[in-house]
Amino acid sequence: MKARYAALVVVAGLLLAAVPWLGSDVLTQFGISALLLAVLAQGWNIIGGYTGYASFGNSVFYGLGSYGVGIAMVQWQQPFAVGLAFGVLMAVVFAVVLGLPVLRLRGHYFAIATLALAQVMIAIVSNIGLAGRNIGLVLPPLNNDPLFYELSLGLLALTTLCVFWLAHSRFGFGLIAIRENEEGAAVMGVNTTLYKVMAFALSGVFSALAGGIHAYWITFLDPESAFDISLNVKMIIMAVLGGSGTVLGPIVGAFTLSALSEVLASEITSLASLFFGLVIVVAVVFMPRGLADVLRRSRKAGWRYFIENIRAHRL
Amino acid sequence: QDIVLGASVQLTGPLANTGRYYRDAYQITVDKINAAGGVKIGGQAHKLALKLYDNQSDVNLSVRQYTQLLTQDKVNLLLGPFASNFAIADSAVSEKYRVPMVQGGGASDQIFSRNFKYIFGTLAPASNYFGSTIDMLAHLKPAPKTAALLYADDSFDVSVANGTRPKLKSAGLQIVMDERYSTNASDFNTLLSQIKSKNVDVVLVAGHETEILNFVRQAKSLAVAPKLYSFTVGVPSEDFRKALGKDADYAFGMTAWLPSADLKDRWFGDAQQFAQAYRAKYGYDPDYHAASGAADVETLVQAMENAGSTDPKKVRDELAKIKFDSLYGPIAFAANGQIDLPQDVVQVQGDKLVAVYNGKTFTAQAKYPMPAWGARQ
Amino acid sequence: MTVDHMANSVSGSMPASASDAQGEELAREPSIPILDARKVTRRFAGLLAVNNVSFHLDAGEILGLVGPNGAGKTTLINLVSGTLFPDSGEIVFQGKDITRLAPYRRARQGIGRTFQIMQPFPGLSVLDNVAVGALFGRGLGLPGLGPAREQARECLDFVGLGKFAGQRADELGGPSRKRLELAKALAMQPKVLLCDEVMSGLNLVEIEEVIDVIRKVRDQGISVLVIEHVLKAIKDLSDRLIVLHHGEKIADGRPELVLSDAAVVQAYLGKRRA
Amino acid sequence: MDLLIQVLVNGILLGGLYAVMALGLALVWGVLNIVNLAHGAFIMLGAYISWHLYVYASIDPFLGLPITAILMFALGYALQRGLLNLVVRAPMFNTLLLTFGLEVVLTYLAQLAFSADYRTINPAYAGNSFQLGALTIPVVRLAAFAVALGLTIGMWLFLLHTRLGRAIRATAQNLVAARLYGVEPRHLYALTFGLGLALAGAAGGLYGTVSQINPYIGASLTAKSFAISIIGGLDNPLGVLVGGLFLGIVESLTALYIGPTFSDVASFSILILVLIVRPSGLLGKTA
Amino acid sequence: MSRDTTQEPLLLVEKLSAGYGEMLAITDIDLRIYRAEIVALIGSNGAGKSTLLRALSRVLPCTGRIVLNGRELSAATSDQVFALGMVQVPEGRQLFGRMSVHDNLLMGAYRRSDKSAIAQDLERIYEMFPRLAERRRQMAGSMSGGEQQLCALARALMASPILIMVDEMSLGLAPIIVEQLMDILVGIRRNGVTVFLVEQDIHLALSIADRGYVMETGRIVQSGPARELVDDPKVRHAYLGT
Ligand SMILES: Nc1ncnc2c1ncn2[C@@H]1O[C@H](COP(=O)(O)OP(=O)(O)OP(=O)(O)O)[C@@H](O)[C@H]1O
Ligand SMILES: Nc1ncnc2c1ncn2[C@@H]1O[C@H](COP(=O)(O)OP(=O)(O)OP(=O)(O)O)[C@@H](O)[C@H]1O
Ligand SMILES: [Mg+2]
Ligand SMILES: [Mg+2]
Repeated sequence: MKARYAALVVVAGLLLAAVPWLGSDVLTQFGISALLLAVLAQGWNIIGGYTGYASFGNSVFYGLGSYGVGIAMVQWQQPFAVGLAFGVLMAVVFAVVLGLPVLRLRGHYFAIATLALAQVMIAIVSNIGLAGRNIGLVLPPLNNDPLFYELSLGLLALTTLCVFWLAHSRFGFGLIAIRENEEGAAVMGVNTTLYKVMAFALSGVFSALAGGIHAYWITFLDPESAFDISLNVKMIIMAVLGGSGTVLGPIVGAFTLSALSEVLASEITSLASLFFGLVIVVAVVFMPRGLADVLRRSRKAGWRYFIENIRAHRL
Repeated sequence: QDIVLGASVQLTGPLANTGRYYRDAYQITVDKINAAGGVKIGGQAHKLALKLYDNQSDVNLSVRQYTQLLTQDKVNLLLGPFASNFAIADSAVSEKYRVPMVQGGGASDQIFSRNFKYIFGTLAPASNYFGSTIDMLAHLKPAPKTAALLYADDSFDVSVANGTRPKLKSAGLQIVMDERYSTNASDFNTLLSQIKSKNVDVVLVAGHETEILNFVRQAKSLAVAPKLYSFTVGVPSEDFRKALGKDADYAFGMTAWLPSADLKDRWFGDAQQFAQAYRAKYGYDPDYHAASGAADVETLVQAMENAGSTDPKKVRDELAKIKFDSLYGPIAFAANGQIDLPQDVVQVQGDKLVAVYNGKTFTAQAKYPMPAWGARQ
Repeated sequence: MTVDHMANSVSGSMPASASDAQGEELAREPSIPILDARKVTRRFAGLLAVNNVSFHLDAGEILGLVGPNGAGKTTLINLVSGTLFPDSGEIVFQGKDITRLAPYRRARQGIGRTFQIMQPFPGLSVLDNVAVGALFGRGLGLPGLGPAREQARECLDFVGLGKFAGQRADELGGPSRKRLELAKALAMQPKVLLCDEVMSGLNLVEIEEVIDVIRKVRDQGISVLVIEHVLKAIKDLSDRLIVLHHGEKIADGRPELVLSDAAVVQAYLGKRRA
Repeated sequence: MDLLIQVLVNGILLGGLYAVMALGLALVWGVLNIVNLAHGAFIMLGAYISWHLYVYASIDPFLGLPITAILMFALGYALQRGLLNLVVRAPMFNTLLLTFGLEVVLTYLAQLAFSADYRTINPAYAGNSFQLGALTIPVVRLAAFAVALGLTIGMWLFLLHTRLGRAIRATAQNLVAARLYGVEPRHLYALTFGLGLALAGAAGGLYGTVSQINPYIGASLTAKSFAISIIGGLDNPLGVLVGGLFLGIVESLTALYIGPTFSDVASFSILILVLIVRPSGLLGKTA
Repeated sequence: MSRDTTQEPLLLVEKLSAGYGEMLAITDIDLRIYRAEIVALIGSNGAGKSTLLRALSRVLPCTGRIVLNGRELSAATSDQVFALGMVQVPEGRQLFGRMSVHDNLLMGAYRRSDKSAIAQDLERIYEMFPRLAERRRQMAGSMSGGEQQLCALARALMASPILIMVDEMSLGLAPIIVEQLMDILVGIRRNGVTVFLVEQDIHLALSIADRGYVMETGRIVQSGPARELVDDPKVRHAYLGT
């Protein structure tokens, strides 16, 4: 069973890797953005799903990663890799310096504080000359979508491996304990502050890498799009819809939603957002525990699974 | 076989309000050209078709949609989206696939400073938006002495401000306020109070329509009435007058386009007829966005006919040296791909939009200075 | 030294018999206490929840802590385990001052506790609840999940929760949760175990079982502080008993003596029970 | 000096409006523990209702407020009863997502129904002002401020000192206990959400009299409302008033002394500071 | 106190079953409680006592028949049951943690409308529980465990119940307080209130109860007058450890 599962994952990975050579340009492009979103969802999963801290600040990491690449490549004429490293460095510094105070907040308060951080970042970066102020930076274009695709896929694999390790390690167990009961975890020896900051930084690193790749790919960034809060909402939705706190859930969620919104956007073009909204509403009502849970449990219960869900969660 | 023009515009999302001008202008122009027999290439007439996506005001989505237009839908040529940041991002796609894009939605300098070969713009350069307005100031009595320059902190408006500043100085006006504000700001009370307390004569605002509506309403409620205020956007549109009602009176603005019968055109006859046809079809008046969008379609068609081919490269070369009269004005692109058009100064007078100054002379009496709010009839 | 503490901590109106109870103290063999709280005080918005209390816990001792409701017992445990910090006074563990140490570091040094208002990890299985203790407990805990779960299972069997190992913690009934608290703390392999009312809600038979468990714990060399309102348990279990009242320590000594003290009877036991 | 005072007054009047905007959000959040991401969209809806009442039925926007509020109450009641109640016991994120979905749907429908045109509620007196020495006081803002004050205090009295208000708070804190003590939670949740939307509706009506409206104003209003609720604290409607005033003043002063682009930096930095120093807000009770 | 079996029972329960998810925690419970009785329910950890009380209060779905004071309750909702005067002090206290003690007590009177009577009752309760009077402004959730238990009991009394069901009354209370509470229960019974008491301290429970039921793994296995139960060897063995 375990072996079959692993084999399945490997085959899926290989198939994914072959997309730029088998599929069309559009599919590759769609793939890049879906993969990067999956990285974001998976990164969010670390702090949100495993640690239970609903971060709205992951788009800040994403933005820092983008600007790392943007500033390094445009202002300093450095190669892409240096930009990525710079972005990651900024993300880690940010996670530690701001994570320390902000991670003392719980629940919605943490969510709002990180939301505010994202707002502040937009405002601050809009006033920094090096970052091109509000006007943004225009990067040199590199027309190599397959490269971007494979980079994104590699990053997703790396992120997922990290989450897989979390799910089976002492560190991850500590995070889960924090999620379930922070005070209880602290008196049982979990260094909650350190663990939370590490989780925050880890999720920040992946988000920053995603941001860096995206910036180079899209060749243009400005504060509004780099620190876009709706992107953060999107990653949460994807993680939760797929099943947060599970290894594959966020990926499933990201792919499903990306595909859905892509199909909607090209098929019923101007009704797309309406349907997107409706799908979210319906999904939340019928599968509040995410797609991963549906896959796991609906096989036995069939359609009654959905009814049971409503019964269990309604007032 | 049909010739397909592709575009991704904002039909939903925060930019939908302006995005629709492009959708409607593209459509009406395509229809008109088809009614007139289509595009004539090599003696053969081809029908024109439009493939349009809604980018939901999302830049990333628009990039993907342009890619899809080129790689899957295999459209022949591209029309642009609205707004400078979209044009910046999307121009990379047209450049990559070497298919020309003619766009009338972005005027920021950044779009044209990348040495791209396949992007052409029909909006007048941002830096010159206030040019004719400042020209006009010299001819007003009593002559204004001080000016306030307010601008939103986005690419386009910063370009406007950078172009306006030296012009104000050389016109001998003292700039007593030079303030950048956040895009989508809704509260202008502090700025207005400063304007009042410094008793500024001329207020020039480069921003977005939502901000300008709020600006005018709050100016009234704080009883702030400089001798003149002028706005980069909004004033020419019917929407603006509708939203503000009487309070729109006296507002100055500018437009690179007016629906005048003087702008002759091969398909619509002239700009006035275009405006009438547009209004009849969509129920609202076109403004320069719409005219610019219509001109984009005409420009592509003209270039194809000149090239005698739909081959993107050939069309591109024709675009670079094109010269013809459209309903929007004479079309010709500078080396960087951007058009240069003079701006007419317009003013809301009563419930009408009046063109008052065309860059050289007054075409109508300017209502100046603006009376105090309490003293209006 | 101990006597000095006493004299300081007790207000002038200290009943005579309570002093007798302390006299008992003197007879004890002097040894370095594993845990020593010195003149700790904690306020909540004007309310003195713990007022200048000193007490110590010797290695291998079972110390009972009783007092009326709201006397400050739980607060005292919170101060020792680090979930609250004292306003003044100090807490010394194994000769080291831990007054300002973060809770997790105290846990690693060997202080384990249970919560009166239970604090399980609700979404985890009963087994994993306990495994957290094994993973992160004294020292640095166990390195791997496997061994930790093994140890957790032992602890569950020890407290009699073995059959619930796979169940979610929030599906346990009240008394089982108390045992879970105990198992979680034990899995940390603490040197000092602080038990806050682990027997309330159990019937006499079950209380016997838990008393047994705690005795066995002590036999492993762990010192235990027991807060309990179940008198039988306190009497049977504690080597020594201290009584808090209005945040102050009013008695400290052998259980029989303390429980017959007039002040204790009046404040805590009531006439019928005395 | 005159300028400073004028700017301060502007800030205070703005703050009143901010307070009403946030009131409904804070109520629904603090009491039902539902973070309503669609709050701004509901304000937008309220604004449109007021606009329609004004344009098509010539009902003065201030007189129209109760009508708007009642309609929004009904909508809120139905939404909670029919939809949100289905998920309130699911993990916290679900309500967040659900309301996000609602926001998307509402915004879209609003664009469909009302078009993306900018609207203003512009009665004859809308721009009027009066002089108080060197101060200019805009009439509508003053009125909006007064309504805000009234609503906030009314809300405060209701929640803290009435039987129903107490039951609403109780239900939020302990559902099981509330049911054991005679509360019908489905009804009460719906009532509370209805109240939240009624407040949002009223806020929308007021907003429309001082600002332009379009289908997309929602998101930024939600963000503002968040900040205000937190700065003031969720425990107490008076806190929301304080939060609103505070934010209004800070934004105005920042615009004056540092620059208009910095008012967001200032307000959100303050939000973060408040959160870190006093997580339960300026007036909130510290646990 | 002898009971009159010809009298109509205040609470009649027949074939009551309830559970969580798939699993039934109580099955086919039958019981009768008469006016102004004190009835004790005893049973070991996990026997289903709390489940029974939850089912009676209708916060847990169940099957079977419940009749209170002649009213069929099988289709009633929890708020209706409460309004009819059947009130419980739930396991785990379930206070409104972030509300003041005072507000908690007022919530007890949620279904009562006579303001002056409520005020009078409040006075009485504060006299009965001086600690609560002293702490009336404190957040209920920040009180000590025992104080919370008092508050929970006081809240139930504020409802002026006809039948009060107390789950684990003595839990976490100092002996002196337990003593007072027993007096209070006996006192309210004297005023005609019926008491259904779940209690682990069996000596205590049976010392004030008229009758008792014994539960084991979801079923009633024994019932009878309290004195007989105390002396019953099986009960003694299972619960008293003798
Ligand atoms: N966070 C707090 N805020 C305010 N008062 C508090 C807080 N925590 C405890 N108290 C008060 O401090 C006093 C001591 O509480 P503590 O919980 O230590 O009592 P206890 O001795 O454990 O009582 P019990 O036997 O009832 O558990 C109580 O009166 C309680 O109300
Ligand atoms: N919320 C719940 N979800 C699932 N199972 C539960 C839940 N609450 C109780 N149970 C199970 O139902 C059975 C009866 O529990 P109940 O709490 O009614 O027992 P009790 O007699 O009150 O025991 P205690 O002395 O532990 O309070 C137990 O096996 C328990 O594990
Ligand atoms: Mg206690
Ligand atoms: Mg129970």
